Amino acid sequence: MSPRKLCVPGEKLCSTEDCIPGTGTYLRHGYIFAALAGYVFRKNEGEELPVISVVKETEAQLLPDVGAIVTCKVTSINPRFAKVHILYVGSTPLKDRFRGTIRKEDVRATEKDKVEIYKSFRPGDIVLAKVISLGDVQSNYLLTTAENELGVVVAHSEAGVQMIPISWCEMQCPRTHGKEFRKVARVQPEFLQA
Amino acid sequence: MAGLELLSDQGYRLDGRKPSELRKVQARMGVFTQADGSAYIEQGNTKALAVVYGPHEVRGSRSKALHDRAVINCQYSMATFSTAERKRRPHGDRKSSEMSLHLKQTFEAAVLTSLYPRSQIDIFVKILQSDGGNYSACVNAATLAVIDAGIPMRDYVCACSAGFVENTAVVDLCHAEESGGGTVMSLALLPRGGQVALVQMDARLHQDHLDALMEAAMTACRSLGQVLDGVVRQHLQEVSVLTAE
Amino acid sequence: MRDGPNTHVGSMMDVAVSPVLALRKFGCEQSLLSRPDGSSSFVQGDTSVLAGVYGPAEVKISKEIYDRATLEVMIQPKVGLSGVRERAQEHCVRQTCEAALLSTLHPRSSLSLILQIIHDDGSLLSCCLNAACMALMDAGLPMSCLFCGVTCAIEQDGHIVTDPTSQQEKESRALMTFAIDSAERRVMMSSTRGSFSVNELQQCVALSQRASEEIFQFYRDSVRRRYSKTL
Amino acid sequence: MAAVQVCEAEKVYIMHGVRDDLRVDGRGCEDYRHMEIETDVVSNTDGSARVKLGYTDVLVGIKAEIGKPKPAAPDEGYLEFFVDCSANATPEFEGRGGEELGSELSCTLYKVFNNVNSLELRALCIAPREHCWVLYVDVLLLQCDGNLFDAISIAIKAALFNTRIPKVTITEGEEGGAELELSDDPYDCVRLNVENVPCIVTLCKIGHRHVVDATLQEKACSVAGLLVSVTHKGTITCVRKVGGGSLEPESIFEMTETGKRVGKALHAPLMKLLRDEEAQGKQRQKVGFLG
Amino acid sequence: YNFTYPFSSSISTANGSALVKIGNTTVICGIKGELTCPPSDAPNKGYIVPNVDLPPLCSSRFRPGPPSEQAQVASQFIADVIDSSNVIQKEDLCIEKGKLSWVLYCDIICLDYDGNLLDTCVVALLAALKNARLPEVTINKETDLAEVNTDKLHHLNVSKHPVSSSFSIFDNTIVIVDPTVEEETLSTAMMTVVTDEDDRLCMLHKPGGSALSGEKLQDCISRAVTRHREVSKLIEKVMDSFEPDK
Amino acid sequence: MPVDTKRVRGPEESQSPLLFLPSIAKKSVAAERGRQDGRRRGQADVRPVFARCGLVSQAKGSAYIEAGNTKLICSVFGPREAERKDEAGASSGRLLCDLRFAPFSCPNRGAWIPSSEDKDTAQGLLEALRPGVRLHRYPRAQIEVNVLVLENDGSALAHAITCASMALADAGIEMYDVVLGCSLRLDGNSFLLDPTLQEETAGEPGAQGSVTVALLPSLNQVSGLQADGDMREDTLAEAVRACMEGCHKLYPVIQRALLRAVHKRASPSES
Repeated sequence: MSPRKLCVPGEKLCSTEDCIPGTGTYLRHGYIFAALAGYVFRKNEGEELPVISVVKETEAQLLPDVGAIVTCKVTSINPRFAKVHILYVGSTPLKDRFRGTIRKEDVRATEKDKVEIYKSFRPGDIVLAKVISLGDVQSNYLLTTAENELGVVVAHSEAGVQMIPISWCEMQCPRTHGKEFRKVARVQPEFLQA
Repeated sequence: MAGLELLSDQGYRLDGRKPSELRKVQARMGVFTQADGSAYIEQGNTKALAVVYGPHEVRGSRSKALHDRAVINCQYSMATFSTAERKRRPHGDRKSSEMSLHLKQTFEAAVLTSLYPRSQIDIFVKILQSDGGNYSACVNAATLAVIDAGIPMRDYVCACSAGFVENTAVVDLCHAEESGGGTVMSLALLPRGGQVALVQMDARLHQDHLDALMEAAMTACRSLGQVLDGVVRQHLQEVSVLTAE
Repeated sequence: MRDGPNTHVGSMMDVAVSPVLALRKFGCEQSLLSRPDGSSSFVQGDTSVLAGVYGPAEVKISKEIYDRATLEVMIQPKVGLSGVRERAQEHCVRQTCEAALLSTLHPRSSLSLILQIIHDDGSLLSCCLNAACMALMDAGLPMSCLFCGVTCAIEQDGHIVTDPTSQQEKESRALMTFAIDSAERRVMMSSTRGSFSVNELQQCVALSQRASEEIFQFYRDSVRRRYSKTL
Repeated sequence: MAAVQVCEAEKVYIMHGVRDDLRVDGRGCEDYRHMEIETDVVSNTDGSARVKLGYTDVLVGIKAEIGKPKPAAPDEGYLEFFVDCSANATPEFEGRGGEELGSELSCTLYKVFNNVNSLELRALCIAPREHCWVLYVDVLLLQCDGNLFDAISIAIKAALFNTRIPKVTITEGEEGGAELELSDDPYDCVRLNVENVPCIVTLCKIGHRHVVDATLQEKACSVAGLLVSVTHKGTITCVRKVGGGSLEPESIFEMTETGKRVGKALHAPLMKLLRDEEAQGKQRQKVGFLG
Repeated sequence: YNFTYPFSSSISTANGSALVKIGNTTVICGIKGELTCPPSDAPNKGYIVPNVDLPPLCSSRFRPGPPSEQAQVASQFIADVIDSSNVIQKEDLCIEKGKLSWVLYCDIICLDYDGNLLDTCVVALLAALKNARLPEVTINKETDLAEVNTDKLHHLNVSKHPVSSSFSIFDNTIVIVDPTVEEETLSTAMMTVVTDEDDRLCMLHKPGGSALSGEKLQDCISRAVTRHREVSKLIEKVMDSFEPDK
Repeated sequence: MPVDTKRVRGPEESQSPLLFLPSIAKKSVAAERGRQDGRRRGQADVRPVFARCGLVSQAKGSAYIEAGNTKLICSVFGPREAERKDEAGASSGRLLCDLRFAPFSCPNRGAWIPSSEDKDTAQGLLEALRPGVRLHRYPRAQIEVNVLVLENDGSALAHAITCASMALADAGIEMYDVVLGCSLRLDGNSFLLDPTLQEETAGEPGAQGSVTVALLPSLNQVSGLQADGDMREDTLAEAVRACMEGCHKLYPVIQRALLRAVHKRASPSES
């Protein structure tokens, strides 16, 4: 493969007439500039013009954004909401922890009024959730699990054993056979790769 | 008492006042435009500024809010150049915190806080020049500022200091008299009802003298009240003339 | 503080004076303060430390650990502010306590241990450890084992002294403090000063392990005495 | 800093106005607001001044104390600055809220004023390496509506003009050490030469033009500004870029040019005013805050 | 073992300096000598004041502000190592008894924190002390003032060469030498052994954590002794390579 | 003065041996025609710069720069959750700068506690960097820049700016442009570009001035400007231009260092 082109922030890449700006670039006075130090990519995506983007070694670290699917760990619960630490955005691990909140109303899509937090999550659970808002001045990221694919993916029973989901709202401990309530996620195959 | 002769043989004080005589009081309301209420007062050489913000939403943690009345938030500070010896910090030391607390207590007694539940009223006072009676100057300035802000009060709060020199009660002490080592009492009074909002006294005093001292301080507060009343009426007149035009 | 409250529950106990193993008189009193959840005062000769434990209580969010309790240790010197030396001692005491405490039983809560030095006449760190252990016990916190502190000093001529006074400490060539656990008499903590040979170290460890027997026996006696009264 | 919220429409309005050299309050781009200056307002100080610039209101008090010269400059006295962003100005400054801004301001003031070019620091020296005068310049913000630097610098200049430092005589003490004796006579004092003391002009870039003496609203429309301190001769002693944006080199040159012109013009009337006020002497009715 | 790379870097503003990298952990030590009065209780001694700083620069776990507990503990540790090992005879730092002595400020700053801080600091301190050079100071008999001659520089007399070895202990079973930050946080206890060239121990520092049996303890000590040889050889080699061109 | 209880304390007072030096006649820099290190006056003659990225393993991005004897290291953390939350932080990120001088970085030992000058320098750094960073891409987050001056031999702020912007680029933070810093000493009528500490402090007071410029080179925007000392307006303009020229000289070096760092990391798989 021919050596790829490298660039540093502020480098003029091309005019908007040649390419469509992609990630890691920005527009100014009709030209596309690099915003990152990295490799320059041009890719044709069926449009008339190729998309130009700048990529560092891996995907540039993104912040949890509205609509992103995040993996998080429950840190504490109370009757109104569960507090979580966001660990992954998509499949990118975050270097620093971000805090999020799952409110009672956002746990399930149906029968919202019957949801009880302590029957949905327990501290230490690993949960798949979606960002619905960046939150306001006081609050953290607001997350939701109100989809079939979202909810608890890994949970440990009181005996300390990883539990097996047995229904959409229950998990069972393989050692004690005790059942515990959870908002269980139907894990999509694409998330099972790891 | 060593050193200075605080009371001459003829019964006059260092600055020539009689024991029950106040210093010259000058005051003005509405000195600033951005604050909701503001006032400036000079009591002799003591000069104080007060501003009032509010009532507004409770700032900081919401848990401070009271469901049935307003929170009074006071901060007392002194300009670094206000004293003969330069101060290192304008506020935050123990004495200022104590003074802030006293002001808060005084105005909680006077302002009709129950009219503004879940809100906050800020009273910030600043001593520009200090020559005794800082507390009273602050209270008087703050009263005018609260009135300027249009916040309802039970009554004016007037404060005055009083001390005991050679068995005579003297009022409105200046710095030299305050530091003479005798007893100093600060008293804040709602003059019309005659209720005492705050009394504070340091050093020791014989119980028999207390009544005399209180009486002297209360009389002084009442006369201060009249002065303040005059200032308010004057201010209102000026404002109404302006608005009438 | 030692002769303060009238409810003198603690006891004084003489330890048999053997040529090598000589601990000073020690005494202890538990539950002498009413505000903390657990308290103790521990006396070794003239060295005396007062300990108080608060918790489990609510924890500041910034210090919250989601699967166990947060332990804070503060050592207050007799006079003045605590400095770097105290901080290092706090660190040692804290990690020792953390290893003994079953802190996973109180997740997201805080435990604080305050050690007030009443008088320092040598073997201070070991006295702090002993006071801490008694106070934790008094607070009723679950622990996997007990621990005790022993200080040994090696004198200029190579003679080893246990539980030295500050005069002996000053004249010594090396000084070591160990924390010994009650389960298997192993070394939980060690802090040393001065240089010494490997052999000397081993002698000191062995000596401390022997001394720990006596201290644990003393723990047992004083706790037994206390509960025999309340029951 | 105390900021105001300005919506997009307001921003556009202000920017269009600036383009046409007409600002919200009717001023041109290089005009100052109405300014009031009064000196000698606090009697406990050695020099003081109060400046009102629009709604911005600052009080400066100067106290002279005897201290030890800095080892780097043994034959000079020095100035110390402290800016007290009091809660009077805005409730945000309550407690420690104003400290950050205060230390930032005092740091810049130190750079601008504490050098030999602006003030004769040597005159503040009493005995090299041993004693010198330390001028504590304490700035009190009473109300702020933008352009703090300009108002403060003018107030400091006025207060320095007003400052009177008692004369000191050094006598040989009994044990050989030098003893300092302060003169009691209030008229036996040293004045400072304030001629070279600079004034600060803050320029805010709004759209393609720049304005002096911006109000808080105007400041909210500008991404970057330039702070220029100018002496009466028109020399520039200090430049700082302020704000979060960047500037084109050309506009920097334009802005310094304006700053110099405006700043130079500021000095003469200021000095005249101060001299006039002093000439009135005792007869002057002190207004203070009662006016 | 992670390998140890000491570098003697030249910070020309310091009297002595060293940059040391063990694995990823990087530490810089700068020594500055100043003149002061000797302590009143020991008029023939000088001062050595070590301080370890863990700035937010070196890892995201440290916040700006006053030194964290860990930094304070490390400072105290280094101070104890200096005292216990007699790396410098404090008597050497005295210039005139009761009047003037050196105070050596040894400021150790961590630039990259990836575990095993203490070992790195001790190596950095030793290397910096070895390349530190102080100007000659004499007291002028007439004026009673100190006179400094920057043309004559003297090395310090480093009498002992302490080397520290840290171990991460996992429940009295596994012992890891030279742990990374990840290993440190997962371990149940830490232990640091400081030895000098005569194979004597200067420090056995085990701040709590899970208990350790006598055999394991002995094992650690003997590993520390072997490590001492390796490290001191390395330091000497590096110092030699720097010396000629000065 | 309050006692610092969180550090090992030394004696109450101590003096730097430099104070006891027999006072040598201060060599005036102005007297010489050239400069001590052989560079020429009035020319865009910067010191040789050595720059590297990615030295601090624990940081998101880091850089080290050495210009003559001035040595700086910088690390960048984030974007991480903002600590302080207010209205402004919700829509765009916050940039935090911390700059410190190591105690041994100057001829006289500095204190650990940051002085107001350190804070002032940090503020200058922040103002210079902020226009270069696309902060609106990082809502509710903060990016931390930590600079440590290991040795200060003049122009510390200018190099801190360059070093910090390299570390930001190394951390993969989106930027409009790299930010380059350059400073200049005005000595009488001539310029000394990229001055050493000696040049910064020497000379007659009164005829001296110093200028520091931060430049976004490809956009040709000045993001930071600090100038002190008596100067005429045209001198200032000239000085700013000279600094900009100095920045442009620096640009290729920085560019190369950044590209090297990108190259060193595994190249991304085609996506």
